[in-house]
Amino acid sequence: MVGPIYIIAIALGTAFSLGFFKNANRNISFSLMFLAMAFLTFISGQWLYAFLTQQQETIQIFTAGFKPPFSISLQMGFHEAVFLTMINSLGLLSAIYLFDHLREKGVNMMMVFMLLFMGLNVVVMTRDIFNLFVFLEISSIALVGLIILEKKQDAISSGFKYLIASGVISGILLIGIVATYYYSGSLYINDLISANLSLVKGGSVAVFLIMIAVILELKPFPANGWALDVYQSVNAGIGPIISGGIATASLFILYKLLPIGGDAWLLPIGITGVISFLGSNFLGIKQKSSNRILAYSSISQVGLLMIIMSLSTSLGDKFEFVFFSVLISQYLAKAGLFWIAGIINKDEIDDWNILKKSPGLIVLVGIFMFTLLGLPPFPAFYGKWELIMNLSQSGNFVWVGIILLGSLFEAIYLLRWFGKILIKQDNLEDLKIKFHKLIPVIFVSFAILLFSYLTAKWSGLIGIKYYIPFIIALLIFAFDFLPVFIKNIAAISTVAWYSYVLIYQTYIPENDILRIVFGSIFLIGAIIMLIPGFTFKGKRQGFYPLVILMFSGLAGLIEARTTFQFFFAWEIMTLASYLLIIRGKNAVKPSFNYILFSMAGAFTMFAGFGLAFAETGSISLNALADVLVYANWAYALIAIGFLVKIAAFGVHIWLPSSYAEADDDVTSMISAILIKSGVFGLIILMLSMSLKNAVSPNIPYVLGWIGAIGALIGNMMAIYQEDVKKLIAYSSIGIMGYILFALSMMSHMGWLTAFTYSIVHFLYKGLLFLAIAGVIYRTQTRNIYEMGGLIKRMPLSFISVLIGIITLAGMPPLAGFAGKWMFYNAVIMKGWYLQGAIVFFSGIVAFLYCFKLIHNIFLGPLKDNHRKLKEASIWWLIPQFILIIGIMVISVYPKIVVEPIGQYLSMYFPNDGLVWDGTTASTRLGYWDATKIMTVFAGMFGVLFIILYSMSRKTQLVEQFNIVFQGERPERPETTHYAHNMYAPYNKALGFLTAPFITSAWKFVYESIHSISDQVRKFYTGNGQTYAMHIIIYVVVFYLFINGGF
Amino acid sequence: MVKNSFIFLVLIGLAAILLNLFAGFNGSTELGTIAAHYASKGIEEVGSANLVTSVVVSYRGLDTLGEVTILFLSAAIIGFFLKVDNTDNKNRQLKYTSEILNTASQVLVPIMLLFGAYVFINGHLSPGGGFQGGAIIASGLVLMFIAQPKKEMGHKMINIVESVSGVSFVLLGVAGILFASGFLDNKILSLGKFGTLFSAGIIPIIYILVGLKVGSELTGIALSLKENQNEA
Amino acid sequence: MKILYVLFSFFIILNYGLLQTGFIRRITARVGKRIGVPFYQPYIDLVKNYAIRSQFSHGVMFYLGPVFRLSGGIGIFLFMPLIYGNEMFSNFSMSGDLILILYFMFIGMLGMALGAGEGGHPYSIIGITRGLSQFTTIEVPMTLAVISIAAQYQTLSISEIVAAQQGGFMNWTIMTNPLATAAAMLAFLGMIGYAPFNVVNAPQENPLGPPTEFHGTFLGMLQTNRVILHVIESILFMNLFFGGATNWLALIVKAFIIYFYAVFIGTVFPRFRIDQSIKWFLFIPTILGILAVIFIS
Amino acid sequence: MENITLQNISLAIGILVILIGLWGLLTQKNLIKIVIGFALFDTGIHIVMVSIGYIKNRTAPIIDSAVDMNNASNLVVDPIPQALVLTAIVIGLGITALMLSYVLKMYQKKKSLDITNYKDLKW
Amino acid sequence: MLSIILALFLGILILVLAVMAVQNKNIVVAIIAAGAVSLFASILYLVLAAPDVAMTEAAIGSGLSTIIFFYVLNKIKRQNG
Repeated sequence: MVGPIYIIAIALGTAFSLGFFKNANRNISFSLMFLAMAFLTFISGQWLYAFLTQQQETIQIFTAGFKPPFSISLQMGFHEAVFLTMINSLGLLSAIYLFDHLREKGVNMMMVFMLLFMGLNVVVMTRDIFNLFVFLEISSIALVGLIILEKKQDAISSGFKYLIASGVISGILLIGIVATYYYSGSLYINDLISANLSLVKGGSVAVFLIMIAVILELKPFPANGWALDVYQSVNAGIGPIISGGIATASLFILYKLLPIGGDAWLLPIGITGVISFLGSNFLGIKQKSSNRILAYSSISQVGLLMIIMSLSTSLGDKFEFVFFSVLISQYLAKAGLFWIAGIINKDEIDDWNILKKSPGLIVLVGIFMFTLLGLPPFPAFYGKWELIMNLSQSGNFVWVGIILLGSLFEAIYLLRWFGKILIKQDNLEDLKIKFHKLIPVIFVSFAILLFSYLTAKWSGLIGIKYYIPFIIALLIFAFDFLPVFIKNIAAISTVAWYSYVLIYQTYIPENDILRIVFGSIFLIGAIIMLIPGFTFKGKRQGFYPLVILMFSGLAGLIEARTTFQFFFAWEIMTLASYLLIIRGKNAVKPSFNYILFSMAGAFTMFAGFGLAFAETGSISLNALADVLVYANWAYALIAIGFLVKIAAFGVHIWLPSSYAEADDDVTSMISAILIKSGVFGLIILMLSMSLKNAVSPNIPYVLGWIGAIGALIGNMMAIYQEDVKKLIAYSSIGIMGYILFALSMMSHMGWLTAFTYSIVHFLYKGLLFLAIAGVIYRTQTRNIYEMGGLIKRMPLSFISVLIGIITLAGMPPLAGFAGKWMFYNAVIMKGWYLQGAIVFFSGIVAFLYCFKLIHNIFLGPLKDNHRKLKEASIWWLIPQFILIIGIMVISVYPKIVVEPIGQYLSMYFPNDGLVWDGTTASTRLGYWDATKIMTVFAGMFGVLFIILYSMSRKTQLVEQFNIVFQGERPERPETTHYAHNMYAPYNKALGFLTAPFITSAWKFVYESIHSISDQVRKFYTGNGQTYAMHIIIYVVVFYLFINGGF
Repeated sequence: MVKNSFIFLVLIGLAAILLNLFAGFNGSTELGTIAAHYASKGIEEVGSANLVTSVVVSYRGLDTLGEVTILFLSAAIIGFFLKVDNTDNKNRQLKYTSEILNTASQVLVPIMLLFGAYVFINGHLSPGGGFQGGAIIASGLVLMFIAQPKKEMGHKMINIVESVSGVSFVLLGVAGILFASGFLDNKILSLGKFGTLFSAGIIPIIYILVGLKVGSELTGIALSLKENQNEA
Repeated sequence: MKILYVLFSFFIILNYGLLQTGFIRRITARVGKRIGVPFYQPYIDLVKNYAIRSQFSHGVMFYLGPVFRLSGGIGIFLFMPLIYGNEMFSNFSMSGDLILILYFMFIGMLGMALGAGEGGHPYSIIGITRGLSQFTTIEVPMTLAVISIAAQYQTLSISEIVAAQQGGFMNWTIMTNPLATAAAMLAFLGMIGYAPFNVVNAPQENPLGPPTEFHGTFLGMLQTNRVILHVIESILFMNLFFGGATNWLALIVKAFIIYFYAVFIGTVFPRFRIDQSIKWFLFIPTILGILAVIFIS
Repeated sequence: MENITLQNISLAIGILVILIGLWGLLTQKNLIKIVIGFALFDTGIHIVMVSIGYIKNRTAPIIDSAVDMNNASNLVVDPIPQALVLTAIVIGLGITALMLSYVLKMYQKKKSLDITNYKDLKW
Repeated sequence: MLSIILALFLGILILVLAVMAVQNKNIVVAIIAAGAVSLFASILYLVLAAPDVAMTEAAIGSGLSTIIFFYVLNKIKRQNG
């Protein structure tokens, strides 16, 4: 193997000899430099390989022929090898990326570039503290040189700021080093570690100076204004070098020097990390410049890594895993994003929608951003999981909160940015992409995928089965050029196969009713909802991989046995659905709301799982039941995550516009299927936690009220909507309110209601959305008042909607009534009369919008421009009729569904169940015989119809407008279509209930965060002196903090 | 003013930290183990009379390499930054310098160059060494440029000296791995007789290289800063 | 056999309803110092409407609307126990309980709304929206009252509620749960649809409100439904709050009194605008209902 | 009087120079003065470093006729800090030169030496 | 004892010059003062038995870097004019 010392020799030798080539062809000098970088990468890579595979021992490299501490020595161990490989491969890729710049700027810059990486290499390897200082200086000076690759005014002044700041920092470091030497008599790090310097007063101050200088090198918030300006002004090719190279190496310095400070330094470093993480992410919110956002993000991630480092002892053998998964993912993703920023060459994130022209890059941006955010399946997810679990276990709940809050802030700005990329705009200029700039980006994205796989394997948290969906998604993605028809068949058959395996082969033999019910909703529902896909023309790029991911996430929820698997699937599902929604035409803003609420919910859930783990030490879902001490908190936190998904009152504002703006078939999927994931989660949670007495009954009580109010507000809002999709969306909020209410009753009948509602809601909501989607597809409008009279043109859709609304309104004899009837029984048995009355009232309010829906679309006069419409496509109708069949079966014979569920629930709620006698179901309160009612109704209806028919055989169909209209004959359909603002009087009387309190409240929160962020960031004045000042204040304050005085 | 008093307060705080750092400082009375080792074994191991030189060049040779690199970097960056614009160069107005300076420089410059060379060649015997010698040479050359602005001594030659000495330094280091026990090992040449010019292994050679390199780098920096550049 | 009994009861109820309507019209006319129609006028109307041979339809739903409407009305009747303790006259009440009846009311409304909707006449739709809006709020006190008595008697079966009220005047719900009764009786005003809550049909401004476009057999069916509905709603309230009936006489007397109460109020008070009536229902009756629920729990 | 030793005095001088340099760095608006401040800051550190290595009544770490080779460790001052200072001085020069070239370039762009005019990027 | 007095003297000189370098409005004076600080510091190094450092400081700190400062100052002045 090539010794690590050759890294120095090669790099320096190349850099020095480049001087000979100053006037030669620059391709030669570049090739030379490139070869050298490649060789560096090779050396570090082979050592890494040796450490990974051959149990290589850590080795020491002596220089000058003497042993340390008398001479400078280097060390090559596993950690060094990892860091060096990261740094050097970054250098190699950066060289490719900067190819044209370096060639244009000449040999001097190549030397600088080369030496920067040489410096970092030595910094990582050296075991001598002064040597570390020297080579750190080399790297910072080289960076100052690279800053002026762009001779822009702002780059130059930020370079000056950097010089001042790093000069002050290195001065502090130097004082610290000398003092350390004075107190220990050595510069060898191992000696310093064993010298116990902290025992002497001066010694501890010396250690303080070294540590604070190293911390300052990490650019901690808020003493980092200089670094931010540099990030923003440099060539985008330099950004990764700062964040992935210098920051990484600085982290390693901290790691290496930490033992000198000893355990006493762990907490301060952790707190620094926390402040950095939270502060940077908070200030990132207000940023508009892509490079600056990335800068804030880099600093925050470094903060996170510092937190992890400070927990090294308590993380124990998990430390490496957590640290490296977070570090490497941030390193790769940040590099990728910086590079893409350079390709785009637009600083304002508003201009990033130029990427619309190259969808491939959007995919890459997505991968990088989600990697940064630590979403599954990307590596940081596993690391964050272990971190939160560990923090919780050691009781650091405040830290958990701060980390999650910071992550949320990060999500705000990254996802908003992502959204901006997807904003549609005409007249975009063309994006010229140089091929050599693309290579590193693609390489990095593959590295992320590979590393994701490795981390997952390393973590041991999930089995191989969890990759299958990703592989399928990737496969479909690879065959994305195929037409929709084929891909749709592929997707349907995949889901069908999966549902066969999951439901038929696994859960039916186990008779696990809960999972059969929700598995069927999720997967069979998926098949049904995929059918309309056949109507789409073209390729529909990117749609199918996401669909597969979303449904696999849902299936993963069903299959999950541990909280980790559950959370994993939950995030996959959320992410995929977000990406599906954002595909809609104007869906950028709504989907942002959606993902933001979802993330916040997911984070509270995360915290809840952490609490549970803290108490039980197990991540099994069943272990949730053993949580006693933290039961209330864990329960509430986890529940919030589910409440967001089911859009419970208070966190519902994301839903309507997301539904409205998503593609039509996507809306059907998410409204009929996806939203049930929250219900499923609540059921899982309640089954394991609420049934034990540890959870205060007040929580379900509160949930009940939330559900009731949600039902009322959702339905109230629905009746005023003029956008048909929004109308149904609000109705979903209402229905989810019922289900939440029913679940929180924690009784047999309540749960039976919830199950029934879930199934029935799936059926009719899917039916309604599909039917409406078919109509929208034909009429090209979502405004309900622009439709009308379509029963003449689209009778089949009308039948679907009619059955849908009858079921929705809960009218007998259709299946909706089953839910209503059980609901009443449950409420009265439970004694929640007032809430029950509210829910009941909202059920009647539902009637208003049901009528609005069917009337404004299908009844009334036909509009002139719709006179030639055709019935919706067969692909929209087929799934509708499948769903109608489902509704009819349950309507006529609810027993087949309700009875097994009842039996299942009896395991948990043995009392007050439903008793079946033939087709009659009865509780101790009432009884109901759906079959008989259906028979009676059908018989009566038939008789009456025959009577009517027999008495009016000569009925003749009249033309439109042939009505009694005060003696006049209206000519335009609009004048007689009473549709817009249909319930004006109702609004006049009860409009106050629908005032957007909640929306305003959230808006207020959101805007306050922004304006505070805007105010706070003002202390970054842009003046280099002020930044230097921040550094010194930071030092003094830190000293005061550590020593509590001078 | 408020701001300045605040800065003053902060600096007082920093001063307090530094006072704490050296609380009870009374100066060492004994050498530390490492320093003592250098003092007692230095001659035996390295063969240089000047202990600072043996530390700088041998024991901590890697630092010196880094240090040279830093100057190299600065020179490269400044050279790139303040790049001479050749087209502009032709119309350049030269200021004539005084006769005295001119004459003095003709006398002084060779002496300074010689002195510089002496300093770095004898670095292992007496105070001084590569840095000092290099700095003196650079000062001499700078003086020459002040006196005779027309004298063309391009970056080209400086570059070549710089590169040659740098590469040789590295090669010497590698030779240490090949022929002795480690990078920059002094013992690839015999230590020779203590106290003579040709002793102390490769120290004199390294110091010559360092001297040349530092000299050329410093000159390069000064030259870049002095020369006219595109003043847009 | 059951069907025969049901038809028999239906015959009684229909005739009683027609007569009652005729009498009430006569009485209100007298109150207004008019002579009024003869008491058999509803029969004449009905026969006339059913007999009209030529009629126009605006479409399928227009055609089916009245069928739905009448199905709703008769449906309530079908699931309503009429005479306590008499198996013959309990109709199909063993197939569904109070909840079923409450929800069956919607079927008729929906049918009406759909039919009127396809009629395409704006006045119909205005009437429908008013009717629906008002109905939602009527249901609030009604629901609270129902919950209150269901909780009180711990059953949802109407027969059992009636059974629980047997044994004298003091056992009637009006005595045992006066708040619920009050709330429900106020809601009843809205259900019957006389003034002050008759803006839905708005006889003065709109030709007829929702049924504007209907005529002939369609109108006949609607009228039939209206007649039945009034009676059957009275019977429902009788069953829930006034001890039910053990024989036909008691049933007719009680139902008439309950119905007459609504008519009486209607003739005395002026009409509310729709938003006023919404607010009104959500104010006094709802508070009464809430109190009823609170007292019971 | 006990405490007034050579090291202490020079150490105090060093610390004061550091502080004066920082004061200049932080308060002066002129870019060149800021660089001067920085240079002083560096010089101060060097003084501190040298004074740390000093041992009372000992000679420079050069083994010549005046110093007995065998007893050197008891006769000479500590060579290590001196070696470090050598390196630090050169590094300091590099940085100072770099700063000055930046100052020059900044001046060329904006014709101003006032640092408050260089807030192109902030927040 | 003599060395202490010398050191004190040098110290006062250094500090006065340093303050001058920082506070003097005239940049030329400031640069010269800064160079002088280095010069006296190098004498101080000699007192502290560090001849190597003294030489370096004298050559680099007070020599070269002062020259560089002046170069830059000159160029700035020239551009101004």
